[in-house]
Amino acid sequence: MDSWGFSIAKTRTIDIDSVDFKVLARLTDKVPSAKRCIMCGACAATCSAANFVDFSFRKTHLLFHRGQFSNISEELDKCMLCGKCKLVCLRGVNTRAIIYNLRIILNDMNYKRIAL
Amino acid sequence: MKKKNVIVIGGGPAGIEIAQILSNYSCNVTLFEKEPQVGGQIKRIDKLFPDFIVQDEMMQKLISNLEKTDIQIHTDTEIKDIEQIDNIWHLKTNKEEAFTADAVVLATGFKTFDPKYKEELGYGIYPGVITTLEFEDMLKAGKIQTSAGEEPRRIAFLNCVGSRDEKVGNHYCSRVCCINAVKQSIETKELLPNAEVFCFYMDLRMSGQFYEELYRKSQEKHGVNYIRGRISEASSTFDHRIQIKSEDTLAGLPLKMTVDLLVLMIGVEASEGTTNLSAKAGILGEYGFAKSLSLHLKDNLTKKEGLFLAGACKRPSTLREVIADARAAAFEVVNYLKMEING
Amino acid sequence: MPDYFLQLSKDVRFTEGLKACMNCGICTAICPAAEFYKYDPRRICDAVQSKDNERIEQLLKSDTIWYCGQCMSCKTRCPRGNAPALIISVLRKISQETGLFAESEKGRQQLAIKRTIAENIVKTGYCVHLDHVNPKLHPEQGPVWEWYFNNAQDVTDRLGANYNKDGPGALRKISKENLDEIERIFEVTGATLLHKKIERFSKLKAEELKLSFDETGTNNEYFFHVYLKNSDNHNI
Amino acid sequence: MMEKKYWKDYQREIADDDYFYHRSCIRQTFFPGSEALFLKILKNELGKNVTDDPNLHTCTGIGYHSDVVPFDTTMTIVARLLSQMNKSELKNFVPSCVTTFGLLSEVLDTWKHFPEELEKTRKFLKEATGREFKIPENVAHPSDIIYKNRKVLKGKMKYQLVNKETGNPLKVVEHIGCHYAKIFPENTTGGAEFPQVLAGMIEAWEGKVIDYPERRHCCGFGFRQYLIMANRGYSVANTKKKFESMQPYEPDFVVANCPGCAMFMDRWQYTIAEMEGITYDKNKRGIPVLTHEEMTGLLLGYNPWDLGLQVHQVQVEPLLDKIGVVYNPDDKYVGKSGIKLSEPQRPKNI
Repeated sequence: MDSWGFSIAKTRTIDIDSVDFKVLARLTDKVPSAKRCIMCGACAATCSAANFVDFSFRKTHLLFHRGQFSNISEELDKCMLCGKCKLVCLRGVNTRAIIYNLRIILNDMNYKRIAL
Repeated sequence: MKKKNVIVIGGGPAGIEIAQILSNYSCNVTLFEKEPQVGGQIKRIDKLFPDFIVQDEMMQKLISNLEKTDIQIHTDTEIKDIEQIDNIWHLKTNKEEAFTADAVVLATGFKTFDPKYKEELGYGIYPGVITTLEFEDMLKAGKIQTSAGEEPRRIAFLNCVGSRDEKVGNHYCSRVCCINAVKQSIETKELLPNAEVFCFYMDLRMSGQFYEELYRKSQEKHGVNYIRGRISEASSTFDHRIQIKSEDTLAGLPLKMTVDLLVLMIGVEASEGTTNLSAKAGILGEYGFAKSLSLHLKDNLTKKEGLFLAGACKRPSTLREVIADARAAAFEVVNYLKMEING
Repeated sequence: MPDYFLQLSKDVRFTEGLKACMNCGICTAICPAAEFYKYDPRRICDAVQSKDNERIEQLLKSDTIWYCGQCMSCKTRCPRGNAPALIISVLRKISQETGLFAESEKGRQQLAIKRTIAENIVKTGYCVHLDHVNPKLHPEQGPVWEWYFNNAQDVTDRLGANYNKDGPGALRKISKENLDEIERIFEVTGATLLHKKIERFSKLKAEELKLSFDETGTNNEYFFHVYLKNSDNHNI
Repeated sequence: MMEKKYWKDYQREIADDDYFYHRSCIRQTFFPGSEALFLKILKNELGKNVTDDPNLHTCTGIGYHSDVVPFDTTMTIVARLLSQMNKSELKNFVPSCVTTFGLLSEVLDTWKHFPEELEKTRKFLKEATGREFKIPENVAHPSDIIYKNRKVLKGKMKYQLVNKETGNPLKVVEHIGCHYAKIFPENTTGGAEFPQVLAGMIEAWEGKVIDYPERRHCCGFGFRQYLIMANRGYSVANTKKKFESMQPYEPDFVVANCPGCAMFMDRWQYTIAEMEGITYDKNKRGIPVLTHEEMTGLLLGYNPWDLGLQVHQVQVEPLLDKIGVVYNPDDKYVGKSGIKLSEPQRPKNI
């Protein structure tokens, strides 16, 4: 690669064809209200952790729905499980339960978490 | 007193409803319909949003009301010309017949956008790309299948085809597509529980009664996926499926997938009859629709005395709005001609 | 802080390129840059139409505006008739005029483009000419190119060119009279001034980064730095 | 109300004769034989009048799109080119380069919608050079002119886009070049989505056009994304995406409208093969990429080594054999001097 001075760029596109939707089903079986989420962002707006670190629960949740698992564990470690997001959700989504279950699901799938 | 003559142009839900009401008053009502039968474009729909009432049954009620009257119905007849001379309206048909009336109701309705103008979406080029009406035909037949006769594994609905699009000259929202996509996605999941359904939207305009609830039900009960983003192009893959590309604007990432059917939620445009007669009568509004005198208080009146508007000839409207509007227009006609109800 | 939005608005390409964006993402969907860089033309439009001066300044300082490949695919599709690629051109212009381009890795590359393409135009009348495509700087051109480059006179003669000679034909020498007119146009229309700015801000950045900087040429630390450096954080 | 049109039926106006030719930096550099051939076709095959003026120069397109040439400068440089055309009293500008074609469209559109920009340009040009200029009557790309005359040329052709062995049409990938159609679809033949300019030639000459998913995707040049070595990963990745998409269709060759696209789609196949060992044809020799002039010239029976096919990295002989083109392998690496030059090194993987 050194002699070329560059390497071939990798795609960032979400390819739905390569997504395993069974993983999403695991979440929605445990937390059916996750299906109702309309990604409005009220959760991210009220998030206590987001005051201090760059974290959006909305985006993390969305990426999980789209099968993009690679950075979710690290993102979820920013959550303090305070539950404010659950209080404000206009669709009654159990956001706190989603976070809790995502950690279990991703751990089972061997997506590594950075130790706190 | 001599009976007044009223002409209703257009035999869709608006025309049928207003003609039927007016026939109860002291006037002769004549209804013109360019197709062989009355009923209008709604006939192609299987079930109506948001309550899944069977369209056919609902329309049969309207039509049977009409059949009880002494209205003269001219089917296969298109009004080509309209002109007002000394308070009398003179109309000419495609059969070169002439009619006169004291009042005319324009109920000429809409047409759907021709998606061939959006070549990048591949309609008319790839058989896997179909319109919401063609999809409705499948729902009516109770069987959703690809052009190869196979059961689709994945279906995408794309909103705003021909609406909110400067490139085709339509800046406006067509109002009915968002909820119709929700309806059709639910019906899809009822027929094909294992199919994956994706709905692409820019804004989901769930403004009518029970719309938001239906949207929620589609997610909760049926697992319909919603992606905020407008599909930029559709192309055929090697195995004749359809590759679509959009941005997932809520993730801020480009997104692509392959589907078996891409259903285009084609928008609403003024019908040719609406544009042609509005122009001839001098009441042409924006985008070829007919222009009412005032949106809020005189929405069934025009700047021409004795010329009234009913239904979707003014703007994209839902069926519920069209029928209510026809009833309101009837009231205006009765008022104008100072008619009394038949004894 | 200068009023960046005002500066942008003075360029006709900006008024052509941005009417009102409704954030549909149709541009990003097919953008070659969005697929391979952390780039999203929709968000550029959103940031710029917010008229938020701080957000615009952030853009002018960032790698983001330098990711676009100017293919113009966005213009074809936009349902509002916008052209994000044109907005990018104007943002890049302002970034260079204000010196903010030197604050980002991708922006700093402008020096290398100025020292190659811009100088090629004034010195030779070509943006790119056979003699400019040195196989050493272009390994991806492959061995046939190297063969062609080394046998340029004989091969181009066979292909009907007029390589570096007077008169008409491919690869001809552009006459001094023509080059003088190009140079005067560059002076009158602001290109020369832009080039001076690129040089001046690059020199300051080179000092800050403690890299050697020659006033001309392509054989100095700073040139190689901007030409070769890829921090590989442009994707995620 | 805006008039709606089906793009596939859209035909633009292409001038019939009296062309003023403007050469392309990239085409001259990488495909000088293509430019020479185009002029030969116009003069010898079609009997047209064309001027090849030595007093022209770059349109600055690459500099403009890599942001080292301001728009005012580009407009004034374009004005100078037009002023030079006015001297020869011609009105039909024919730019060899697709980016020049796009840039000229952009400049003319700007002048039309912003008359103050036109006045400013006139002032600049006058001040810098004392020149004045007139707007051209017609701007057409060489491929437009070939497209317009495709039926006449077919009558003169020695070969067709047909596999000599099987009698089947050759499968051709056409690549239009973003700046040909995407900026101003109304300046093209058939619009931006299914442009007819190359497809029309291929079909008229008995070939089959491949419609593959990434047909409209950019080759990846990206101006600064190639000019700077550190950025080339973007450029090659886009070409890779196209080739991955076209591979299952087994194209016999690619024909490109734009000189840059032709060069990149040729060179990046080499780079991908050498970096990752990947090629996109069954025989691992790569898919030949031709300029539109080269395709026309081959079918007309010109010697492939006079057209410049030896300066392609992806070797073209398999294609020549399919079409049945008669060629002398020993003549390939011979220059004008008649001496056989030493052959280029062979790559490892392609």
